[in-house]
Formats: sequence, C-alpha cells, structure tokens
Amino acid sequence: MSMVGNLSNEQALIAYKNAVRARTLDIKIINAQRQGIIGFHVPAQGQEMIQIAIGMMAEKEDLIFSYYRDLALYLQRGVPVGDIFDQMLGNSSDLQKGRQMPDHFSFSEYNFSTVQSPVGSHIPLTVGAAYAMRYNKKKGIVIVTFGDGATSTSDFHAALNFASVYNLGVLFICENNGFAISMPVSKQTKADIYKKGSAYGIPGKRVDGNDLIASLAGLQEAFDYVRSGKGPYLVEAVTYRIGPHSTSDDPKKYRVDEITDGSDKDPIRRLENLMLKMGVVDSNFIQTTKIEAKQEVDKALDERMNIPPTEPSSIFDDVYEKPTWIQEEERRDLDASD
Amino acid sequence: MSMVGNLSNEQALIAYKNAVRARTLDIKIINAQRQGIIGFHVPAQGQEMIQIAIGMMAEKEDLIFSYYRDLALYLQRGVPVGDIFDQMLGNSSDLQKGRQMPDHFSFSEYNFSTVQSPVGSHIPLTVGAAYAMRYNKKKGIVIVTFGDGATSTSDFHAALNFASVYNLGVLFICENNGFAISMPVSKQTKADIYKKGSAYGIPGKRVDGNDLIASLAGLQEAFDYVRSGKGPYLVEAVTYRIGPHSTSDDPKKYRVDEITDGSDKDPIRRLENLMLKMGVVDSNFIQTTKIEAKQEVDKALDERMNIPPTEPSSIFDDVYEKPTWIQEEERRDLDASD
Amino acid sequence: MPQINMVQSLNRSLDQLMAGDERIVLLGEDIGIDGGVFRVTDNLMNKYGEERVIDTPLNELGIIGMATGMAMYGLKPIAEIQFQDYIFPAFDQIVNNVAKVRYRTGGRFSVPLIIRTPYGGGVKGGLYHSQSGESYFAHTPGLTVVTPSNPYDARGLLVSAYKSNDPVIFLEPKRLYRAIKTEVPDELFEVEIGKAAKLKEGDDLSIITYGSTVPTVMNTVEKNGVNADVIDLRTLLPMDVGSIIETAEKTGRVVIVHEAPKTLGVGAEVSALIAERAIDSLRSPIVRVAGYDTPFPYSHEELYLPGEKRIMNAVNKVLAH
Amino acid sequence: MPQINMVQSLNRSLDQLMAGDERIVLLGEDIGIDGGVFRVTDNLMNKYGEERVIDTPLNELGIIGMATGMAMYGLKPIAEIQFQDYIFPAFDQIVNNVAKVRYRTGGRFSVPLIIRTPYGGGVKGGLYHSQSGESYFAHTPGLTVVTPSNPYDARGLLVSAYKSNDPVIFLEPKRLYRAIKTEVPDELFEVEIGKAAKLKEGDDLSIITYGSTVPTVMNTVEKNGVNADVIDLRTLLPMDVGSIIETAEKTGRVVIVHEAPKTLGVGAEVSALIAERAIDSLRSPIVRVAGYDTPFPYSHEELYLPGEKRIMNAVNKVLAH
Ligand SMILES: Cc1ncc(C[n+]2csc(CCOP(=O)(O)OP(=O)(O)O)c2C)c(N)n1
Ligand SMILES: Cc1ncc(C[n+]2csc(CCOP(=O)(O)OP(=O)(O)O)c2C)c(N)n1
Ligand SMILES: [Mg+2]
Ligand SMILES: [Mg+2]
Repeated sequence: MSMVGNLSNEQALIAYKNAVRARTLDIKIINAQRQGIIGFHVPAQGQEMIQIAIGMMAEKEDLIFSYYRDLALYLQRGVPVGDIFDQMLGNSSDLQKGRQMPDHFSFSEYNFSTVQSPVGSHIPLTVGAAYAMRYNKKKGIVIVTFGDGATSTSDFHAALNFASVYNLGVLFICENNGFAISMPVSKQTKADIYKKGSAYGIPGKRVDGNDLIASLAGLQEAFDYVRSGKGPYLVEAVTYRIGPHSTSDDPKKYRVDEITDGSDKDPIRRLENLMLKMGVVDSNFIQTTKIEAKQEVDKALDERMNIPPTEPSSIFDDVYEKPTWIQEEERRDLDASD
Repeated sequence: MSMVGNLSNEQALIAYKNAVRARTLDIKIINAQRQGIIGFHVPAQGQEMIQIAIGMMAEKEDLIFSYYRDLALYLQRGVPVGDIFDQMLGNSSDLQKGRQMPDHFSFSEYNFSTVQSPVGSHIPLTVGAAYAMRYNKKKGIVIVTFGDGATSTSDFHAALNFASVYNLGVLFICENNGFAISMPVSKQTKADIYKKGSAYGIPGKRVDGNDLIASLAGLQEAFDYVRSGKGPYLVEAVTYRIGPHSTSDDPKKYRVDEITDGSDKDPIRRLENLMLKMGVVDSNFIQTTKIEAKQEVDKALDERMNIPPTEPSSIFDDVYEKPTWIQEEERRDLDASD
Repeated sequence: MPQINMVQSLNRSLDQLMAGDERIVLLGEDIGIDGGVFRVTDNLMNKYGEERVIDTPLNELGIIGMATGMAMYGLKPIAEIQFQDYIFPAFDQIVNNVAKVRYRTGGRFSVPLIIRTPYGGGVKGGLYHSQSGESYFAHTPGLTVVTPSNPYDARGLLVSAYKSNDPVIFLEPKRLYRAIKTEVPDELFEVEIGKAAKLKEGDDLSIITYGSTVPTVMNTVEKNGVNADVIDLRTLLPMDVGSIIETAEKTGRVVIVHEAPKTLGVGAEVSALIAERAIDSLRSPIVRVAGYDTPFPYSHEELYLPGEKRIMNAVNKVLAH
Repeated sequence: MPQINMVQSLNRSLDQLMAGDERIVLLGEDIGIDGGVFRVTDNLMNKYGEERVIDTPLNELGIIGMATGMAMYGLKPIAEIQFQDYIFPAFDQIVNNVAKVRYRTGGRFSVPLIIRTPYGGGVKGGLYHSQSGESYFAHTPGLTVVTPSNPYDARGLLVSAYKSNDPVIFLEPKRLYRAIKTEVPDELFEVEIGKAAKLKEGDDLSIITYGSTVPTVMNTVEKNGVNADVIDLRTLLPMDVGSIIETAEKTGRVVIVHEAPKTLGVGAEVSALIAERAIDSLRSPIVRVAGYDTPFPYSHEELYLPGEKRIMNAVNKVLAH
C-alpha cells in the first residue's frame, strides 16, 4: 500500500518515527547542554524532513558528506542514538576519541564521511571521493549537504567547477534554512541558490525541504540524474532553522521566528497532519511514537553519561599514524605534570 | 567624421596606432628577453583590440585593476613606453623600485591599481575599491581584467558575490584567450564564462575581443549598465593568445597555433584591413605607423637600458612605512657583506 | 574609573574611533545586527549604519580582499574574522596581497588595514575554535602582529593599530574576553607597537609570554612566590628584542610560555634571539612551555593548555640547572 | 650509473612508482600534456593516461581538496602546486583538513597525500615565484615536511613519502632542479623521513642547513677550508633532533643557514632546540644566516639569498667568540 506516489505506508511510518526521534533527541541535547552535561549543540530542528528524504533516497553504497546540522539524516541511515551521545559527550566510547566538538561525527560504518567546523570545506573532498569511486569502479554516488551560507565559500565554487569538469557523480544538496547565523540568505547572495550551478554547467532544482513528499519527488530527479552518470547536480532544499544557530546563539537579536516547534508550519507536524488525514496513523500512534522516542533518548543518555572519559595521554595519538618524537616527548611532559 | 557607429576616424587612427605600438613593444621585449636584457615577459599579442577598446571606453576617473597581460591597455591609457621599460628592467627609475617581475605594473598616475602574480587575487580588491569610491562619493567605476583561467579561482567567486550583494560599480572583464598556460578553456570550465555571473545575479555578455568595433559595441552596454549604478557586470571578451604563455613557455607541446602574428585572423590585421577598405588609411600610413612604433620602442629601450640599477640596500624599504629594527639590522648585515 | 572587560574595552574603543574618523568601516560575518558572536561590535551598526558596519557573506577571502581594496583607496577598514581558525581561507590574500602591496609597489600603495580575530582555547571549542596561529603571521614580513592580554592593552593597541599605516593582525585572546576587568581610561591612548611590558620585576629568572597565557603566568608566579621578571610581549612582529635581551642578560634563565604548538611557535624566535645575542649570560637552558604539537583536542583541553604545573616544572628546571 | 639531475630523478621516480601502484594519481595545473612548468611530470600523461595524470582548473583549493578526498577513499594522490607561492589559496584545506583529518576522526580516516611544490629563489622570479614557506607547514602538527637538496635524496624522500600513510609536504628547491647531477641508483630506495644527513665532518663548528642552501654551504666551506660539521636536515617536520644536538654538543658552535626569512624561519626552531637541550656545550652564539625579513625582491635577489660572504661572516663570528 502506498501513501502518496511511490511512498509506501511503511516507509512513511519509518520516516515519521525518525523525524520524531531526531526532534526528541535534539531537544534532549539542548537540555543536557543547559545542564552542563553536553558542551555545545547545533540544533537540526526544522530541517528534519529534507534530511529524512535524503536518507531514504540514498543507497547503502552511497557516500554521504554531511555537515554539522544533520541529526535526522544520521538516524534515518541507522546510526544508533547512543553513538551520537558518545560523540557529543566525547567519552571513551566515542568513535573519534573525544577529539571534536559535539555534532562533528564520522560514522564511516554508515558510509558517512567526517564533519568539520570550517563551513564548506568538506565540499571539495567530495570531488576526490567521487573520483576515487569511479576510478575503483565502485558502485554508488557521493552526496554532500551544506547550508546556504556555505554557497558563498570558495570551497563551494572550487568543488562545483571540478565536479563538473570531471563529470563526477556528486549530488550537492544545500539545506537552505534561511540563515547563516544572523545573516539572512537575501544578504548572502542575490541569486537563487539552485541556479548557482549554471556557472559550472550543473543543473539545479529547488525543493520544498519542509515537505517529505515534495522532497522525495524533487530528489528523485536529482538522484536519477547523478546515478545515470550524467554528472553532478545541485539541489536547493528550502527549509527553516527552528531555534538558534547553536546553543551559543540568541536569534532574538536578529529575527522573528517564522516557524516554531509544533506549530502548523513545523515540517514534522505537517507530515503528522497528512498522515492523520490519510488515515495512515491515528493520534494514538503519534502519542506512542513520541513517548517511545523520549524513552529511547532518555535511556541512551543515562547509559552513555556513565562511560568514563578518554585517557588524557590519548591526546597525542592520531596526529600521525605513529607519534613522532615530539608527541612522545610531550606525552612524557604531560605525565610529569599530572 | 566617423568610421563605424560612434567611432570617429581619429579615434580609430589612435586605436590602430596604439595597437601597433603595443605589438611592436611586445616583440621588442621578447627580443630583449632573448638577449638577456629583460628577465621575463608575458606577451599580450593577440589581445590588443579588447584592451584598446577598454582603454577607449574608460574615463580618467575610472579605476582599472589590470592583470599581467595588458600591454595595449596601458599604452591606450597614455602610459609612456619608457615607464614600461623601466619596470621591465627594474632599474632605478622604475616607479616600483625594481621590486616586481616584468609586467607587474602599478601606474597609479593613470588610475591603474597594482598587478600581482597570483592569478585572480586582484579581483576581490575591486570590491573594496568600488565600495570606497561610492563611500567617498567619487565619480567613476572600477574595471578589472583577468584571464579565463582566473574564473576558476576562489577570488573570482568571492568578488562577484560581494560585488553583487553590495551592488557595486565593478565591471568584470574576462580576456578569454583560450588558454591558461596549457589548459584549454574547455577543460577549465563546462560553462560559458559570460554566464557565470548568473550564480550571483550579475548580467553578462560575450564580445568578439579580436574586433575593435564589436568590442566597443559590446562594452558600451556593459559600461552603461555599471555607470548607471545598476551594479556589477561581467564581460567575456573572446580573444586569442598569439604565441607562448610567457617567455618560459613552449606552446608547441600542447597546441597548434590558430592565429599567428600578421595573419588574416590577427586582430590588428583585421582592423588594418577594415580601415584600408573604408579608406580611412592607406598603405603608406600603415608603413609609417609601424616604422614610427619601431623607432619609438628602440629608442626608449636604448635610453632606459642605461639607467643604473636600484641601490642594493633599498630592498629593505617599503616592507613597512618605516623599517623596523629587523630590517635596519639586516640592512647593516648586507652592508657588512658587500 | 569603572572596571571593564576586554570586550567592553574593544567595543568602546571601536565606537570612539569610528566617531572620530569617518574613514573607519567595520566588516565581517555577523558583526552587524548580531553584534559579533563575541559581541565586540555590539550596537555599532545601530549607531553608525549599514554602510559603516558591514555584514558580509560567508567568505573570509572576500572579507580580506574587500578590506584590502578599501584600505588601498582611502578607507580605514577594520575586518573581523569570526575565529582565527577561519582566517586560512584568506591566507593567500593576507600573505600575498596585504603583506606585500606596499613592497611590491615601491610604496605607491599601502594597506592600512586592521584584522581583528579571536584566538586560543579555553572555551571548549575543539580543533576549530581554539587555534593560536600567530606564528603564521609573525613569519610574514609586511605584517604587524599584536595581542593584548588585558582590557587596557586591548584599547591601547587598537588605537596604535588604527594609527599605523601598515596592516595589523590584531589577535584577541578569547578566553580573556570576559575573564578580567580592569580600569581603562575613557580617553583614547596608545600602547606603542613593538614594546613589551614588564609585568613584574624579579631576579631569579625571566618568564616571557603574551596574550592568553599572561594571567596564567602571573597567577603561577604569585601563587608560588617565584622571583621572576615577567614580560608580556604584546607585539609579536616586530618583537621587542631590547626587552627580551635585557631580561635574559639580567637573570640568565629564561622560560617562555605560550599556547600555540611549541614547534616553530613564537617561543622559538624568542629563544633564537636570545641564543644569538645573550648566550654568554645564559646560566641554564631556555625552556619553552607551550601548546602541544597536536591539533587542539576537544577533550582534555585543560591539559593541552600550559598551566601552573607545567610552568612550575619549567621554572624549577631552569632554577635547578 | 648515469648522472641525472633532480627533475630527472623525480620524473623517473614518479614513473616507477606509478608503474608499481595503480592507486597513484597525479593532479595539478599543466602537469599533463605540458609535463609541468618544470617538466617534473614530463611524458607521464602519455604513459598513464588522463585518468591518472590529471590537469586541473586553476584553483589550488580545488586541487588539494580533491586530492584529500582521493586520499581518504583509497587512492594515493600526488598533487603538484605549480609554485609554492601559490599554495596559500589551499592553506585552509591543508591546515584544517589535510593535517587534522586523522586526528579529528580518532584515526578512522587518514590522508596519505603528497603535495609536491617547487620553492625558493634564484630564478629571477620576484615576490611570487621565489618564496620559501616551509615554516608555515613545519608549524602545523599532522603534516610531515621534507626537502631534498640533491637528486639522490629527491628520489629517496619521494619513495618514503609514498610509503607514508600521512600527508607529506614535499618541497623541491627549484634552483637546484637542474643545477646538480649525481649518480642515482635506478632501483627504488628510501631516504628515511626524520633523519638528517651529515654531509661533512668537522670540529670547529656545525653548520645546519637544508634544501636550496645546501650547495651554497658546501661550496663555501670547501672553498674557505672551514673545518665544519655540515648537516642537511632533509626533514623539517619532524626534525632530526638527535643529529642537531649531537653536532651542537660536539662543536659547541652553530651556524644555521636557510633561505626563508629569518624571523620564525626553521632556523628559529633549530636554535631553540639547541638552547633547550645543549646549552652547556655552547661556546658561542647560535647564528642564523637567512633570507631577509622582506618580501622576495626581484632586483638584487643575489643579495637576498644567503651567500658565501654572509655565511663566512657568521662562521668567523662564532669562531672568534
Ligand atoms: C570558514 C568559516 N567561517 C566562519 C565560520 C563560523 N560559522 C559557523 S556556522 C556559520 C554559518 C553557516 O551558515 P549556513 O552555511 O547557512 O549553515 P547553517 O548553520 O545555517 O546550517 C558560520 C559563519 C565557520 N564555521 N567557518
Ligand atoms: C594562484 C596561481 N596559481 C597558479 C599560477 C601560475 N600561472 C600563472 S599564469 C597561469 C594561467 C593563467 O591563465 P589565464 O587566467 O587564462 O590568463 P592568461 O595567462 O591566459 O592571460 C597560471 C596557472 C599563478 N600565477 N597563480
Ligand atoms: Mg543556513
Ligand atoms: Mg587565458
């Protein structure tokens, strides 16, 4: 049975659940941040639908370069909530050994790459990754997400040009949430973002990133194009950042919120209303989903909070494959200062 | 009387003379380079017409950021051949005190800015210059020239975006000579260069840069647009690099010359033929122009060659407005090593 | 005089300088309506308008390139790079244009530009909100590099940077932004570029430091009763070689403290200057206490930063020698 | 064995490495059909095709970004930056991605990438074809920085860089490209990263140098009969601290020679290492002979470069002390 178009009821239910899980997780993290349990967070609230849609469209073998605001995408692709908390706590179970700020993941098991803070600087890496995949005759395409602000970076420009010149299978997806911290997109650029590919001969498309059905439909064309070997493609997913840029930011200084958590324009609420209307779910199901999500994230954080921190002297590992004499000497210096 | 459109016979004669002077100067420099008199050169041969056209359209108060291959533009704007030689020789009359390689001028008297080697890195400076001019209510626009290769640089991207966001009076002119050293433009980008402005909301136009009349006509629209305060504009002047990238380059390795000096496709020859056909000049005039140009450049180099080099210890000046103790100490060290 | 912190000091100084000189414009990411992520430019857009306080698109190359053009053509731009970690996209502009325009044009053009940027750790910012990149700039002739360690110097150095006709990299130790309040006169005054400050007189050894580690050093020597000359360099290019040599000759024992990675950190130059000019006065090794040679880790940043323990180990080492 | 120059040595080594390992791809501006502006990649596109020898658009950020992605996903890219002066547009990629990917991912990813680039003056290249920027890289943990001074080491270091699983900045002293011919075995061999070479034994003093100034130093000591230990560092990060300290302790007098500006040049770190570890052996100041602290001038570059006169002044100074 299908809800709309190719979207089966089952898929829609999973998507909805993951969106709710992501939102619940996000709120949990913000609270944990306020309590000093987690250091920092970049909320993904409001951007869940386009992220879920990407997760649904991507195949396992597709390589995803996500950015720091893609919580729903990780969940949709199967990353356990516990692994996310480990990273955010920087504890000794963190796959990255506590090296990065919260939200900077490298879930390579799920074929994600690595997240950095300098905006846009992951985008050129996708060109090389796609080149390597084609060179090694690997299946799959490369997908990269980034914000509207990132389209101004030099990295964006270099990456689109190189991807086009070598006709590589990279799907560029801009999550245009309307702001780069305090800068509205209207001050970031005078062009439509989805048209920016025309400077490189790359086709583009704008999709309503707050609507699951529209996102899926729009992405379909883009994925088909890239998968068929025609080259790179640029999608602009129009979405909205509910809440602050980060836990350090106060958006009241620069904007009036247009969409708020749980309001009628909230993308999760929109999906919820659609599913209710189509009879795919009832209010009972919605209730249960939310409660289960809450239980899941509460339990996960409780568990992960008890994991001890990393060994202090591990800060000298992974600078190089093997520490040089410099790191070894400094490790001894640290031990002497303990 | 007018030759074509708004172009008076007199203007055409001046344009032709300057083109011939530029070509003659270029050849002279290459010979001087072969003889070890001048260190290096980036020939402008083939690109004279678009450069002359820019020089004709620009007002005195317009500020020009030229690049390293704009010999004809300097001449059209009145720079004396002798000053050019001084720079190329790096002698003690060089306005820049011998600091830069040949072709890297800063003829501020003629409202040129300063030329650097890193490709494209002058382009963002135009944004600030245009901002300063508007801020100070100065008349005039900013004009910047660069090659096709430069459109790939990060500087190009940043500059076009900023110029558009602040709606600044910058006229971006790409002298597309078909190559960036050995790289044909088809491998530089898959898009038409004049369309690259669409990524920033900047209009663009392609002109035949090898034809004076077409260049003037095409530029008219661009200049009008920018002068009227509508914002930046991007011109792609299609031209052709006759000869090597520089005196260090051997183009035989990577291309077959499509236009050669003096052939029918040579832009100067094309103007010559047109003027002959229209009876604006006769073969006698052409003869005389070429001889006079030769005499001028021969004489200028002879004169300038005898100018002594700069003082060795002057290499410590102009690092700062006043040398710090470091430069002063190093100056003494140099003296001690003389 | 009221006590103010470094953010307030910088904000007030920018305000007064702008009031007095129309050539000054500010530009950077989120510096306008938002007032800067650290609030250094708070309220200035309100006061001076969008033409003088310019929010920019997200491209540091563009910010510095634009600022350079402004500086060459009559304005006095003060650019903000949101975190020093994000200055590298503009590195080519800084090294190849900003630092070299005066030289390459034989003095026909200059770039009187100030680049302000917060640097250093201590705010749980991990690899990309904690770097101390001063060496990258202090190795570049044509640049002037300063860093205040307190609200007073912040004001004085900013005024001096404003008066300079050369480009100044103005490094703001972010963990000191609000950590210290001092009295700062409300008239504009200068702290001379190229002059270190002696924060404390002592005989047993010299501790040379700057910026973010100055309070750590002062607390350490006070708490442990260390009888040290303490020097705050304040300017990293050109360094105050006179003060450095004077203290080295006086005490014969030198410890250098900074937060940037040790290898080729500014301490290397300080040490080399002494080894070149005061070798006969030295009675013990010159010891550097610095950030470790690793990227800046998120976890255990308190261990990465030079602290009391490590400083005292170094002090004891040179004293015991 | 035939005598070959550094360009031939590099070209032959790249050829052999590519023949033996399909993961190797080259990328850069004009490296393909043109064979590179210095001909280091001559004929390799002919031999290995456009898929393995990739001419790129004019954007160094793009080159290094692409190469980084390749290295993270199974290839062994060797990128060329046409002149080291033009590496700065990629500086953010190098400092913030290349150098930090292994660390920030806890070792989940690595960037086994070689960045080759010609550096240094002596070819009348002025400000933008002459820079020696090794300090910018040697101050960056996560990078390995090497520079050969002869055709033999060029080959050996390239092979070692190839075997490394970490990013290597491979600096080629362009004025030595064709200046020296030596015998170079045609089998691939390694010159260990992190190991200096002692080029000459001597008792009176130690001269420590690397890359482009090695022949100048050798000629100077030979011509003037200087009885010096001469050390060629070969690797600038991590430096061979053992060799440096050993020679400093042996002779007690040290002169350091390099072409990069003195302030925070690699010589500062060499000097600081000695001042930290061998102070008691020193019998005279540690003197640095370096490029001057100015941009690289077009005129008088022969005066800018450390030459015999300046080296001998330093030698005499430390001997007379
Ligand atoms: C190169 C760089 N400059 C500045 C910053 C500071 N910064 C962090 S996020 C951000 C805004 C990014 O906006 P956008 O790309 O739209 O993504 P969003 O945060 O809205 O999802 C800025 C300026 C940075 N991280 N990197
Ligand atoms: C940033 C940078 N990278 C590389 C170079 C080396 N280089 C000098 S000119 C040139 C080609 C420039 O081509 P284009 O922009 O088309 O100008 P043209 O020389 O054809 O006039 C290159 C790669 C450089 N000068 N700057
Ligand atoms: Mg955004
Ligand atoms: Mg060209």
